[in-house]
Amino acid sequence: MNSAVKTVEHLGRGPLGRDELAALVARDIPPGSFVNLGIGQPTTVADHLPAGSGVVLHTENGMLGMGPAAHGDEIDPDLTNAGKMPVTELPGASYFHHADSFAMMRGGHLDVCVLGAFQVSGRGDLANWHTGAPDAIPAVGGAMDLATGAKQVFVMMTLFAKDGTPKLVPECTYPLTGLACVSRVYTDLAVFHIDRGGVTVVETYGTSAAELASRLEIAVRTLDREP
Amino acid sequence: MNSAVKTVEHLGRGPLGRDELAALVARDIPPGSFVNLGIGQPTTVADHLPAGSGVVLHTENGMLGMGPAAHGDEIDPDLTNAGKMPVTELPGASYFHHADSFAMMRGGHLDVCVLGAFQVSGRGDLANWHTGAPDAIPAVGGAMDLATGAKQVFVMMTLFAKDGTPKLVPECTYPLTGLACVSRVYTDLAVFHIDRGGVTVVETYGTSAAELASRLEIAVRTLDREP
Amino acid sequence: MTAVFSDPGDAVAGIADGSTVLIGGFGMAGMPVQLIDALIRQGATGLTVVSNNAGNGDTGLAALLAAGRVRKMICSFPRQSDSWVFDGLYRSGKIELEVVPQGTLAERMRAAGAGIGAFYCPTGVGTPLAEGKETRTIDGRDHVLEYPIKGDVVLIAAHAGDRMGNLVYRKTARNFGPVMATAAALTIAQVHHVVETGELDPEAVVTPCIYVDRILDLNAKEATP
Amino acid sequence: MTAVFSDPGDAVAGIADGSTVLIGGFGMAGMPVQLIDALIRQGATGLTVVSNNAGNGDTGLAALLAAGRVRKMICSFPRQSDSWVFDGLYRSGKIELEVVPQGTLAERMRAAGAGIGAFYCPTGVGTPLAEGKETRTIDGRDHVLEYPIKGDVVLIAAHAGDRMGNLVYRKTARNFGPVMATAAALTIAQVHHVVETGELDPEAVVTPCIYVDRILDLNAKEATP
Repeated sequence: MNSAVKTVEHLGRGPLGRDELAALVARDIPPGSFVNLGIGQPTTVADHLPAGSGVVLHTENGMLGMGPAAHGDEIDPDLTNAGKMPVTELPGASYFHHADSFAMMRGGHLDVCVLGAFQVSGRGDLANWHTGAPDAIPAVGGAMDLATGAKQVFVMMTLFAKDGTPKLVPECTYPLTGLACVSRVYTDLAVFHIDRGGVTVVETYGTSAAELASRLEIAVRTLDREP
Repeated sequence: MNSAVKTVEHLGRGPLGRDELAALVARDIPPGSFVNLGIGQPTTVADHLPAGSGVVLHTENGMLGMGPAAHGDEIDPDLTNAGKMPVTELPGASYFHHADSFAMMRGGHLDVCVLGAFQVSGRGDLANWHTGAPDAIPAVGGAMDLATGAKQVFVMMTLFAKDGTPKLVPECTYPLTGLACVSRVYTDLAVFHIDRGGVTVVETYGTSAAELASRLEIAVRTLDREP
Repeated sequence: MTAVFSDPGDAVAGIADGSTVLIGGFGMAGMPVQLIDALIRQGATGLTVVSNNAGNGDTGLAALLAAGRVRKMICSFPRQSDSWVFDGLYRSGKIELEVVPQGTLAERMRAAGAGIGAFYCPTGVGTPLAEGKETRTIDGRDHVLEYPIKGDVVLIAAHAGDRMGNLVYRKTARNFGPVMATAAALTIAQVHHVVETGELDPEAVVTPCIYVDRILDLNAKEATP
Repeated sequence: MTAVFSDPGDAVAGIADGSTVLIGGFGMAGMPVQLIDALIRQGATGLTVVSNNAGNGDTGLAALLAAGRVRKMICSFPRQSDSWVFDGLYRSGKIELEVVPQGTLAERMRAAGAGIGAFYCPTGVGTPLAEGKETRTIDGRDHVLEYPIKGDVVLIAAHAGDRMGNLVYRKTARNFGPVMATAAALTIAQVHHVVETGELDPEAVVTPCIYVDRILDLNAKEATP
């Protein structure tokens, strides 16, 4: 885990690119962790886990020990990830049915899950399954189970929406996925930790903590202990 | 199943012996049934199931397709029945853990279980796990799960206790195992069916239905339709 | 006792209008396409279908939906890139939808199969999917009360079965199959091939034969055109 | 990550006084005798032990009871022909006993492992074992409310494990092992032998490695006296 004691401002550069963000999340996953990577951007974290990290990937459709995406002759319609894309199997893998897979999740056995988000609140509430648009077809999949069950929920998202409004908010306005479940938020502009005490800026990229604070509607703390 | 329409009185003989009783129960188990035989006397029913009956035996400690008792070189400490006696495995067997085994039971998937009893009431209440003696160490095992879960519960017992008191009673005085769960009672002197309408004498051995009725404290009906 | 069929029509005979049908699969992996096709030909309608998704492309569950046989879908994730059949029916008000978190969907079917009357589940607390549900705080954590989902019929795809009805699956195509198999009055499984009783490893059987009423042997079908 | 030990003492290090310890086995089948012996030497006391039986003969769980380390037993069937150690302690008031129907015992541990807050169970309704428990009628059937049993430590015996911690069992010695493995903070399994990662069939793994913290390799112990 990142053991920062002082907020680090990376000012001599721009915001994190998508690959850089995935690499940052990968860096913060402890070796040997059991991890579920949500569909979409979180899936790309797998490409940045260092060899020998011992991280074991769980996929909600019934597998531990999932390997990288399958290509060419490796593709097997009976072996897919939660996004229904073909994947591979690593040595030490195991298969189980859906009730067992979600028992594993709900029972608190996964160390980390990484999810995308529409909004995260200052208390760690997560909104990531429904935009609330009246004509949208609701579809939750395993998002609520992951948000509720994993020991730690990391969120990956841009910090601001396309219209410039922050996605780290005092109260989520989109329908909730889970209450007080997010512990870390990885964005293009900063990394935040959330606990009962509130939101802390741990790192910034291409901006200062003070500038960020002025653009957010919630209070954020910085770390100022010397290492 | 026994499709009697008229009570049959076997008067030219004595009560059923233990082996005869086990054979009678075995006769009434429909071919292809999934069956759990309780520890003690019910276990002996297995020896009387006809070859080719297709009856599949379940043992609560995690197996379907249990075979006969193991002897000599067959004995394997990893393969026992609910009474912890060594048994064998038949082709088509499967193993599962305890939660799955009792889900199978509680979920109503077993066709028949056969249990011993201290008392059965006229409503089908069962008392078979505790004598109620103040110094007895309570031990229930899987009796309540079987009584509650199996589609049909058959009881095997002597009709009268050693002191001459009936074990088919208006109300159980021993602590209960399950409510209104017993559908058939096989005894040395008679076979009874129990349903919402009450208790029916289906067969007698070495006694008449009328004589039995005079020795019991509950009302019993006889069948008098012509076949 | 399990019956083995080579004709898909025989395997789905007797499914009544208005039935609740649990259909296995996660996307196309584990989806019992041949059984669904047979159900379309069989004609049962007014069905409630429980499945993780609401059909992909134009085959399998999507074809059943397109045929207008489904009154209501209970699923976790109807909206997908290729769920145009469901999307159209839903937007035109021709189908009812109940969305259930994926793990709760699985657990509610397990409860039906395991004789559990109801269970307190932490998933979904405080979200729109918990609205109207009874809640209880246990050990300082909030839970919602969830009830079993029991089917009249289950259609699943397994890898192989033996003549007694024991089933094994393959990789992530296992998904909902073993749970659904326990949760309905009539369980019908299609398998790529049937082996003789005794050929499956008893330690590796995933669905014990007690849960399986009918097997459709796809290999036999191919062998006898 | 799973640690593999060859010394039983290392495998049970750190178990605290007053812990709730779930111990596998149905009678002697699946009982982790070497781990229990190591726990006796380790010295933890004031334990609550959850196990189907309350010890057989003088070895295994019976030896732990005889050593006076157990404050309370939670089990389904303490009274057996060879349970003299428990019987003596119970009759002399030296041990507390909670009797739980066997399937409810298994399901309460499954609930602990599966994050279920409580469940309504039909078993035991109207019997002395339901006294004082909350009840509810669901679909015309009475149920009692049952809560999870969570352990601090689990001791189980499996047949083999790989270096990552995946486990397979053998025949009816499987019994409570896979359920207990999910239900505690620290899961310790003894196995007859450890194989290299990749040697177990992923379709036949019964306890996935995520549930296993420590493995005692009995084969290694024999090889290095």
